[in-house]
Amino acid sequence: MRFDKTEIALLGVGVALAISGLLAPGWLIFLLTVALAKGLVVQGVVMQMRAGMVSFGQGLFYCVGGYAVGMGGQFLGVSSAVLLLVLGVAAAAVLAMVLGLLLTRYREIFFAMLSLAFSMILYGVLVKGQALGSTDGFNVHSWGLFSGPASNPTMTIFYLTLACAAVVAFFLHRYTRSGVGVVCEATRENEVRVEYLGLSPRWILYANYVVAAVVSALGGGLTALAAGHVDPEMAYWTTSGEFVFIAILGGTGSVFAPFLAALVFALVRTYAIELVPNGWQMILGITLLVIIVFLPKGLWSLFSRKKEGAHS
Amino acid sequence: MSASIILETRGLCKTFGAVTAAKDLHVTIAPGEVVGVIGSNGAGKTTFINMVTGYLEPSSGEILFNGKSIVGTVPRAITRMGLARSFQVAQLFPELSVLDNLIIALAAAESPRPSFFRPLRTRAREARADAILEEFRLTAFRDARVTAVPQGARKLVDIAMALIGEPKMLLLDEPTSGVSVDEKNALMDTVMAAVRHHGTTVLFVEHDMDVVRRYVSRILAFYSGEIIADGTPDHVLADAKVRELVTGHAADGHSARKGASA
Amino acid sequence: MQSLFAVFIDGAIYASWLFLVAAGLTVIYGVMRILNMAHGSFYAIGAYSAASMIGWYFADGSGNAWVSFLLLIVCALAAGLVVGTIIERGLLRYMYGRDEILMVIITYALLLILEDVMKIVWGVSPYFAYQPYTALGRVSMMGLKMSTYDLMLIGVAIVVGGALYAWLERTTLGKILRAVIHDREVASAMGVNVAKMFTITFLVGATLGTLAGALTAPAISVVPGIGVEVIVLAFAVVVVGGLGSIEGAAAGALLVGLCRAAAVHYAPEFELFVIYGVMSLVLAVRPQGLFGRTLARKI
Amino acid sequence: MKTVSTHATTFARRLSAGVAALAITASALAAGTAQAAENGKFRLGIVTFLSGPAAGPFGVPSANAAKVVVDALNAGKLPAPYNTIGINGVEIEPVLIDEAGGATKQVEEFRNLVERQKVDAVVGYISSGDCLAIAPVAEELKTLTVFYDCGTSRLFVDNKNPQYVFRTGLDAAVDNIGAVRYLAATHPDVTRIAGIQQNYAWGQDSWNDFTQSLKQVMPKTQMVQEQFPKVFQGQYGAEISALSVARPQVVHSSFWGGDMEAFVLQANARGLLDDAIALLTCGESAIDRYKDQAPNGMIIGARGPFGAFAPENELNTWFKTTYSGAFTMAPTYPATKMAHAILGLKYAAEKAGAKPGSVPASDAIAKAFAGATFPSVSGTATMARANGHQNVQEIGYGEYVYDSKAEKGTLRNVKTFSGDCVTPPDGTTSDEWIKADFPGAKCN
Repeated sequence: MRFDKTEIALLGVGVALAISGLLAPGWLIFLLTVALAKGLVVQGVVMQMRAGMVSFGQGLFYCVGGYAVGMGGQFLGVSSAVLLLVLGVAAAAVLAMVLGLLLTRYREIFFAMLSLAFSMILYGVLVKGQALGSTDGFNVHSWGLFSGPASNPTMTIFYLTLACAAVVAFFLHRYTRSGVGVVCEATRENEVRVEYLGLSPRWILYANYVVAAVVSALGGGLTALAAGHVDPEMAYWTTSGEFVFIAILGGTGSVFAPFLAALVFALVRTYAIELVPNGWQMILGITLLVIIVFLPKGLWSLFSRKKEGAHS
Repeated sequence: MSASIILETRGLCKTFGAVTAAKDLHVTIAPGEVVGVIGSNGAGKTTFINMVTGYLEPSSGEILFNGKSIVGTVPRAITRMGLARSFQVAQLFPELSVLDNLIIALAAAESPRPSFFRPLRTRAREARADAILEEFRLTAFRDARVTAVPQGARKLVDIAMALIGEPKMLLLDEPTSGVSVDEKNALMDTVMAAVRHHGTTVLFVEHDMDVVRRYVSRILAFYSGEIIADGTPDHVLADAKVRELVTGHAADGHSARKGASA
Repeated sequence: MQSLFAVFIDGAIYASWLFLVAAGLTVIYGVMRILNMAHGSFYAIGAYSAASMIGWYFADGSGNAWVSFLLLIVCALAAGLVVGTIIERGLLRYMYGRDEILMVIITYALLLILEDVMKIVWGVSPYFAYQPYTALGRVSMMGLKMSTYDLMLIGVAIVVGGALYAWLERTTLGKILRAVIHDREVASAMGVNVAKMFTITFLVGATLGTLAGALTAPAISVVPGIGVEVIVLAFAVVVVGGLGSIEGAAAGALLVGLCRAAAVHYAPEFELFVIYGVMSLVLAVRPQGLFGRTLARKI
Repeated sequence: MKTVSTHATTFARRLSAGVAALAITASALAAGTAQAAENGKFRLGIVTFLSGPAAGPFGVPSANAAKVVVDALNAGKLPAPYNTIGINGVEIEPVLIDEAGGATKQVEEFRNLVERQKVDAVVGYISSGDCLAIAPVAEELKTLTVFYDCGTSRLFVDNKNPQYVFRTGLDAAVDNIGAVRYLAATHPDVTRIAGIQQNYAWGQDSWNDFTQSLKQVMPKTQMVQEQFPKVFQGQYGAEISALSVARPQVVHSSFWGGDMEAFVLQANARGLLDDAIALLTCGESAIDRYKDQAPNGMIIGARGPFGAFAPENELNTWFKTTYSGAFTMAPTYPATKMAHAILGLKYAAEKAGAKPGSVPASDAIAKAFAGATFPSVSGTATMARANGHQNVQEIGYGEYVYDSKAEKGTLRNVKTFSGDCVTPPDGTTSDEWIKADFPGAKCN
């Protein structure tokens, strides 16, 4: 296997983060962990954006991943973080395979609204589920990497998340250049042409939907392990809205973008809450508008501007 | 079924509400033929192509390709059976480069299920794409985004993508529309050279009678959803009805319109 | 029997409210292709301004219910025109022509900003503007006591719906707008000032939003966050009815309203799912919504 | 890829620059926070809703109360025994955080409070979901954390052996056991009961506790209708019709905030409350706002001896006067609860045995807090459950009466039930205790 520049950079950033994990204060490590985990969920949103589909319901898979982790510990007594994550990913894959059959028939606003509706239905089910604590949710049982409990959960989950993020980023970087990845973009550009090349746009979108669901569920599972708590809010539409927000913030230009955007989002929000506890939503809104107006391709265009210029 | 028919339509009809776009069309085309389709705007030419390639379902009638009925078959399956088409307005991937457009077509021709991991752009595909670019004299636009490429080149890319799957039959929908007068022949020469190279059966819709006369062995004249003449170019173009309804007014009106837009 | 009657009357009242909330959303989408997330903020701004106005009018403890009702409407119009103008002229017009989904996100940013702006203007304490609601009293029907104000909402919804329909179908401006809805480019080529049409549409849509809020304010306690709660509801109604269609919004509101009332009376445990259930079912059968148009792509 | 060597060098340079930048940022962020912490003040994190629907009725009164109390403590102006400066002689520096945004975000913000803001203790949390999520993190970070309002019965079930987590508010089961006892004492003959709850954990749990207790205390009652509208729905037309059709004598509701006010307004306007008595477990929080829009005789509670139910004592008189002076309205129960929690923390910190003028260690405060009995704006509180981490106090209910001359809502027929009458003993969950018909309850 040969590695390109992005892949080498990926390794570099991963190592840098791993080292800074030894130096950084606890709050920053936690913030990084959650940002990376949420970045994974956002990767799922971005994958679909590349195919021209904007999901306002990616919280569905975020929530499924999280609840699988919570329920696996609660009801099945699983204490291995890895196994719990696998559980979440499998559950999301099965759900996406079913929902994808219907959802891939829709485009644009209709896809957005219908994905939102499904997420809200899960929210409703969980709110009804008193055995699962309804809106209060429940705490994730103590866990360890392969068996619990971990001696230092904060650091364990940080390195686990970092590893997952790096592996997924590597895969996604390849994926965007693979047959399915490029045809996704082609489908966004011109579905009729894809059909007349003898390919099925629906199959492509379906495959992409399922992969995106899996990636997002992994992010949800990692968030649940890190925060130690799951609740139905994970499936609420505003949570999905936040993921779309971060996706737009980063742009679709690189596998780094969603992670970077998730980190910037978390930092902006936490400092906004601290400095302007009554106006942090406004600060987020203005940030988003500024990005859309001045960096329509997201934060990532700050890094790739030179290359863009050379192209055109 | 005789082996000397590649495409046959029987009693093909299509109505859109009160409008009849195709009325009882009977067409048979033999392998290797180059057929021109003429007719004024709204005569039903594109509707005919759309039905044959599965984009529109006929209201009634039968379509046979290589003796097999293809009514109700989706476009991608028809493409895979070896019946490809180009479009009046080039259907490309505008934000991607010309090279990527071709590479996607090359990969699609290889397999209907692309890979999740292996890169789409391989050395082999790049080399083949470069050969195609050369064949169609598009090398200058290799890395340009489609949106930055002139109309004529876009039409060529569109046709090249249709040809990449090595179809048995190719339907060209106004290959020279939107192309300036002096480029038309060059474009058609390039296309026809490529087609002859593969021995492909061709049916093309064209407004310019000079272009039609130059390449085809047979003409179908459409008027108001019906075929009013079918035969050799000399025969059809001399037909009184065709002169009155198709070539007379339409040709004048058409060239006037082209002039304005060019 | 009584509960069946209750289902119909409750359903009709709720549907009227849903229609008022959704009408502005669908008008803006129909003409401008903007699914306006900030519509909920317009609703909340309408409610807050109306509540302030009613509070001021009744400050000395006396006042006429009908005058206050008129005040609500005047207040809604004023708030809608002011906020609509600021947002359309100040921001949105620079964004026209962008991707439909991006417009959703732009209006989402607006929603976040407006939430805090409202907090700065009105604070977080609840506003009560009950006078118009209670002063109109109640009527008894089949042993069920209904609020006159609620019943009046049905009338208001019919008037607003009728007026919108007549405006689009019967007036010259309406015809021009329908031309824009049908094909923006052609309309523009024919000399229609599309930008002006957009401004007019946005103001109408924003005013419908503030009107819905103002008319709701007397029956509720106006608190932060009420706008966020109605957006998804309005979206669901509009999507069920068919994006951009007034008749669709009416049909969607009626369908959702009746289903919800039936659930409350006969199966309260399913109330939470009614709206999304109806939406998923309708879209599964008719992907473009009840009155939506499908646009076949020309190739 | 053709000019690999030159590309690779610039690329390597950029990569190493990026890595360096990252490391610098991380250490700068770390350094910046260390500085904030070393100012010698008692840094107190205060977390409550500043945005969203819970801000108006709960969050802002709580934040206001925190401000009044902290300012007065720093000035040493509170009545005895709280008349010493700040906490243990150290000036208090409050850090206010918005509770909105969900449990994951709150865990993140809690860690920021502790590790970046270096707070010495945290007082806060209204949402039960937030409390459940925060409790294990507080234990992990060994940060003294006082939950002032959230009511979930699961708090100390999930977290069996609390060290640093305390709750000065009462368990939500207390609200509904108290409500049933009040009903049995004042309306022993009612049989037809209906309920309307917000469809989320709080509403579901409340209704569950209420109906279970009712079965024990008033076995003749039957539930004629139950409604679970979506939280923050605001309009209850259909629900009120459904309730009216069922002809209940009592309508129980755990609604709060705007939903509660809207429900009372609509139900009253439509005559439901002419025929049925409303019983609102959180009703006191809007006592100044109902005016004549709520019927006289409506039963309201304050989730403990807080707000209008707080007893007369020197501390409470001071609090009411100061709060009313600053915010032109009497403190409602969330405000009293916040003041109560801060006083509890001060009490424990000063019993921790640290040198006056120094910030006591969390362990010492926790040790002193466990099982403590402290005087408060709400009377006397005893940390008597969950190994001394859960407050036990009496709960009061009363009837709302509008005094039209003074244009003010007041209470009549107030009855209080002692803590031991309504609180399950350690070792039993509230659910088990209710089903076993309250073994060991000592009622006055």
